[in-house]
Amino acid sequence: MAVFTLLLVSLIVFTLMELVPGTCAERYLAFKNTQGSGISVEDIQAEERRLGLDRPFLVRWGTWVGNAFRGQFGDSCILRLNINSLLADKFWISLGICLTALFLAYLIAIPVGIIAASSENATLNNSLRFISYLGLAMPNFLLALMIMLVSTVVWGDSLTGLFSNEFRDAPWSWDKVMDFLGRAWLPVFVLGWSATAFALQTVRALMLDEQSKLYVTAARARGLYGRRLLWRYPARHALGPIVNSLGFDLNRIFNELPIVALILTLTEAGALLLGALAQSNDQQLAGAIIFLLTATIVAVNFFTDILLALVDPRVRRSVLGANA
Amino acid sequence: MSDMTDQASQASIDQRRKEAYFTASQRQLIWARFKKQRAAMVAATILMALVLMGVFAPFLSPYDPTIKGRDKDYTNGAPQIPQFCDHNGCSMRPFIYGVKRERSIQTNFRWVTSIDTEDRRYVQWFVRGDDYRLFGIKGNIHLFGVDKGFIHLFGTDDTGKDIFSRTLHAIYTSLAVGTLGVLISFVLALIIGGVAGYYGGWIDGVIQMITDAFRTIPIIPLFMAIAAFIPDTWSSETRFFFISIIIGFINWPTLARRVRTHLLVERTQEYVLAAQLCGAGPGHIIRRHLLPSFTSYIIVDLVISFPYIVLSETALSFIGLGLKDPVNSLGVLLQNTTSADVLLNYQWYFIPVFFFIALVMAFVFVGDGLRDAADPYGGQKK
Amino acid sequence: MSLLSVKDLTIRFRTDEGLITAVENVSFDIAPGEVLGLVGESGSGKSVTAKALMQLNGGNTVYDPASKVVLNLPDTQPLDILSFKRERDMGVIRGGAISMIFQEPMASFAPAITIGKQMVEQLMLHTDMSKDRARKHSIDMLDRVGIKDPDKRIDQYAFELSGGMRQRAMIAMALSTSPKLLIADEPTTALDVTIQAQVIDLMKDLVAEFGMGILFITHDLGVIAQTADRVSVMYLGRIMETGPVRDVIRNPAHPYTKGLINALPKLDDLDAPLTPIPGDIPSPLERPPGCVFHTRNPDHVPGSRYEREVPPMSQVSPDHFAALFPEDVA
Amino acid sequence: MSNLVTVTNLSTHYPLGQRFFGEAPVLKAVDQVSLDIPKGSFVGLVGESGSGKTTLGRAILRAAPISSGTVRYNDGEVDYDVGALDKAQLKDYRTRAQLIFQDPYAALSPRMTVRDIIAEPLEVMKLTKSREETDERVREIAAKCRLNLEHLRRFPHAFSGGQRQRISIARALVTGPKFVVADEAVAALDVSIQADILNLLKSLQNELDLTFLFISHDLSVVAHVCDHVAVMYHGVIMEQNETRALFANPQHAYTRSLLSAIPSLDPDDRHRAVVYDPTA
Repeated sequence: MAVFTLLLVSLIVFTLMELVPGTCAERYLAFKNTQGSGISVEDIQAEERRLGLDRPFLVRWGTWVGNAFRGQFGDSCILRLNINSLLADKFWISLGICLTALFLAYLIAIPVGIIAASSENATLNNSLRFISYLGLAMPNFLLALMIMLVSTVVWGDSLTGLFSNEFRDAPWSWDKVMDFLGRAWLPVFVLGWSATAFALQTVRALMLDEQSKLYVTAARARGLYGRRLLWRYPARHALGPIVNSLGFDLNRIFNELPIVALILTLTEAGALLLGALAQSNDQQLAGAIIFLLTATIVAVNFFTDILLALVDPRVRRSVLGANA
Repeated sequence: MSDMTDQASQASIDQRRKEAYFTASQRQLIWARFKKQRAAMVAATILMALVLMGVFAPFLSPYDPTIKGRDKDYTNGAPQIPQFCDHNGCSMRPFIYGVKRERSIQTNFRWVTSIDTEDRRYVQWFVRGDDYRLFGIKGNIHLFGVDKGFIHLFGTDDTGKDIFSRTLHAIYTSLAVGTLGVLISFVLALIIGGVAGYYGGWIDGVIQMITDAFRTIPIIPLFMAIAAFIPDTWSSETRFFFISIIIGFINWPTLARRVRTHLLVERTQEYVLAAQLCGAGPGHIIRRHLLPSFTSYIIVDLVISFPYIVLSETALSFIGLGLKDPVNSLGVLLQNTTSADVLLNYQWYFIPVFFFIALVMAFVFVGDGLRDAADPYGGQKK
Repeated sequence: MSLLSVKDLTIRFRTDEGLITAVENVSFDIAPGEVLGLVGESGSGKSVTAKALMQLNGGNTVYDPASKVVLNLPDTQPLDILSFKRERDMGVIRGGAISMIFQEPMASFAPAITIGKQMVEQLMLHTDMSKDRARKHSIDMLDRVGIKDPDKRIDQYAFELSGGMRQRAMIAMALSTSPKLLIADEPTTALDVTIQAQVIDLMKDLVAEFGMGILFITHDLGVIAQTADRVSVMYLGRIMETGPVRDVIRNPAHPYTKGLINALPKLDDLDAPLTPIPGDIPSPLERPPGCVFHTRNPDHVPGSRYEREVPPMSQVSPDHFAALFPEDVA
Repeated sequence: MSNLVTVTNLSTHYPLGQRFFGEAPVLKAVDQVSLDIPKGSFVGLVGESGSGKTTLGRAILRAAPISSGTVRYNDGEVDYDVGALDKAQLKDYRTRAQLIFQDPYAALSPRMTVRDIIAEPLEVMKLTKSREETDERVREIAAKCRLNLEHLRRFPHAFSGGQRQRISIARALVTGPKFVVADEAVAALDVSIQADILNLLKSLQNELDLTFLFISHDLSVVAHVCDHVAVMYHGVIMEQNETRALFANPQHAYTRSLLSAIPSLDPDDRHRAVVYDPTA
């Protein structure tokens, strides 16, 4: 199932990449042109043959997907570098940042959402609602901007980038890691900000829904109360849908990543994508990045499905069949 | 005796009130419930004000928001707040001060703007100014202006464009992109979700799979990829439509799922079977029963999706892939705030940010209020 | 001394349409080992009354300050239930001294927790049993309510059992802590007739065995006739008639009770006409003044004091009372 | 007396989900059922949940699939094989056979006024020529169902269960059907209202010359209104007979179990229910 989704997604992505005017060959040679070497129509055709661009659409898609599943994305169109080596660290770092943001968002949202849903304190509820709406309404690039500007004014360092200058190209070392951590909190915070607002909404709505169910009243009628009741009954049953929403939340974070990356001039995948697109029209690279991002989400969805089956016997039963 | 008539009239008022409740359509009931939510009502008022400001932007704003309406003598100028009194005494008519721009040896040969407190410029109502079209009608009357020179309530930007005028026009553009985007995604959602929900079975299964696949792709990076290929030669209108279409595409899977779920639930309701047993065909059932049964939910969904659409537009414009100057959208205005220089020296660039936040928040609150009001179980919640 | 004593219970709900009265001046007593039936149609407030005994109504509930619900347990001071403000205080009573079974057994078990875990949890909360003993006791209880293979069933989830089985498990759980009072809120309504009959038989056996007091709530007079010792008939939040079940069913005094019995199809006389009670149950927004039933009473004389004054509970025979003015008690 | 509806060996099977391996199991909702419904009769169909009584009733109206067997409808004017109707015939059949639902809350479109709900069958099937004629018919049938004519402008949310059921009945009868399936028509109603609706159905039967298939889980209700009763269990009819005969002398063990399960109104008659064991 997960593989199938991925195939479908790759087809969509690949088709859209193809729809973009101009082929890789044309673009590379046009790029070369600007560098002073004269290129003719024959050169383009030769280059297209060399890259296999003259083959039918489906064959090219098949090859691309086949390679992609093996983790081979070929060479970048313009930079002529292997995409794998181009992405490597950068992809993992950005993935790490996104996942951390997601993790932190839920770490905050779950307890706060549960408390908000179970509390009858109107002031608390309204203020939480307001804060989370503010989180929704204030796009995180604005937030990033504000923090950056403030820090520029206060510390004279814009906190942009993931590494200080002296570490940017240095090999990994303890100091570099510390430096990284010292700077990574900002993108994590910015990305986590709206993710938390979203997660808070989800958790609160789900909890309210569960709490109105009869089994909670029945559990109260058996003498359970307070935190014990809350965590064992509604919270536990709301967990399933929360887990279910993880994949799509990651999607949302990925959506915001390039924008935040742009402001904070992070050189990881998102900004690379932007660069690939905006400056050099590099569809090979863009396709690889989107494929990787989607594959991550599919993988997260796959794991949440398994997790869900572990948490909820009803799901387990429908997955394993009635006899299990 | 009068006591009796009092009672009688009281009873008849009660009776009329009850009758009004009983004959109230679903829409009236939702409105009645919506009215009780203070936060949502405040948000709705703000939203209405913003929408009106957007729609009547050409009339309300004193100048053309593009380079045509620039004030060459007041670039990066601070906001000018009309006042009634100063050290020279008060006036019935609000006024602002005139500005002088000069370059001399004293200023190190840089342009320096100074305020001349002796030069009062009085605010005028309904002044003639730049030409504009509103609902296809040509006009050049603006709500206010000053008798000589320019007035900039929110200051000007680096080319002297009036930020107040730009903000109003930007609200209009953002709303227009949003509306168009919502419409596009809604049409897509209605067709795709409608087919899935009405037919169910394997058709539904296949459509669901495709929708889910679409939901998995991080759409903004993907469309950044596409938007990057917009030729610079495109006119601003083409760009506008293209961005709207992209935004419509971003939003359809969520809406399509809602449409499908509503349809799947409503399709099995007994009143649908009752209509079928009356010999009603699918067309009649969809028109008379299914659509009315969930229009209110769909409207709520649309309102709720609006802020995300505005946000998407802003985000795309912000990174320079969406709308660009001279078209004015909130995203374009926010983009202007990116430099540290702005924070340090020209804080008034941030004024549109507040309008943007207010717009999105108003939408979120109104959507939330509508959702509560349309919830059939809302009234029964204990 | 009675086990439970309810006095002048008045319950209102805050809603969008204003304060709605759900229960008004309801009083009754339950002796140890006695089954009190509470009959009423929809909107009569019987479930609200039941939930009030354990303070289970939602946050928008307003209890009238004059309302008293007193639980008399052996060896302790009388407990004024409505005076408990903290969940912690109620926790001791709920599931311990008073247990409740609900109309929908499916919805009253948490779907993702096994039946056994929920039973053990309750036992450990209210008794000092060890986990193993609690589990053994639970299996024993499941066996006693007639569930086959109780040691297997205990590790199953509610959705894996049939409807009748679930209700049995619910009863087993409710009785596992040996409560002094059992509140059964329409325990058989959602079940098929044959299953209903089995559950009723089971409850009769359990009353004989455990000897707890039961408040049995239903809309079905037949079920009451089969299970209760005494019955109270409710209409629109008020008690219309109360007394020993034989007296009330054979010699109903209140026109509402009479109407209910006449409206019921009876198997032993197929030719008897069915006489409906005229009119419809008014919505809670339009509670009639005076006697709430006067708008539907076929024998109502327009202009009589029932339109304005609330009739008192008048004695019909020893232990048998009806909400009528004394001159109307035949 | 001729039969209005004749059901012969009718089966309705539903596939139970999809399986990757092996044949998909089927649910035999109705299995080889034969039932005669004489003209002008009030036939009761009794069974517990899952007995297939609702499916049978809907299959007769062609609102549930017919897997095998036939349903014949013959009112003297037309003679239909219900399983093999063409489009025009089906439309005509819809005016002749109608359904009353159990849940008076789910069966009425919440966004339509009572007048529109009742008028819908007329408008859909174009049985009336003008709006005045439609309104005339609606008022006529509403009066017969004892609905307050001033209430026709109201929406369903303004009505109580009993009133809603009367609206539901008016809608079913507005086209002048000969045959009506009442599916648990009183199950969701309070006792005091239930008798009212039962009496209404009875009087409408006499007045409009209707034939009823009355589906219910409640034997005592069926005993009071029906002249024939069929008892259904797991998709099969166990026993059918004239009402008095069936109650006086139940033949099938399941019928006896059902009868004994009805709680008696006599507090002194506290017998235990007979448990039916299908394997015995």
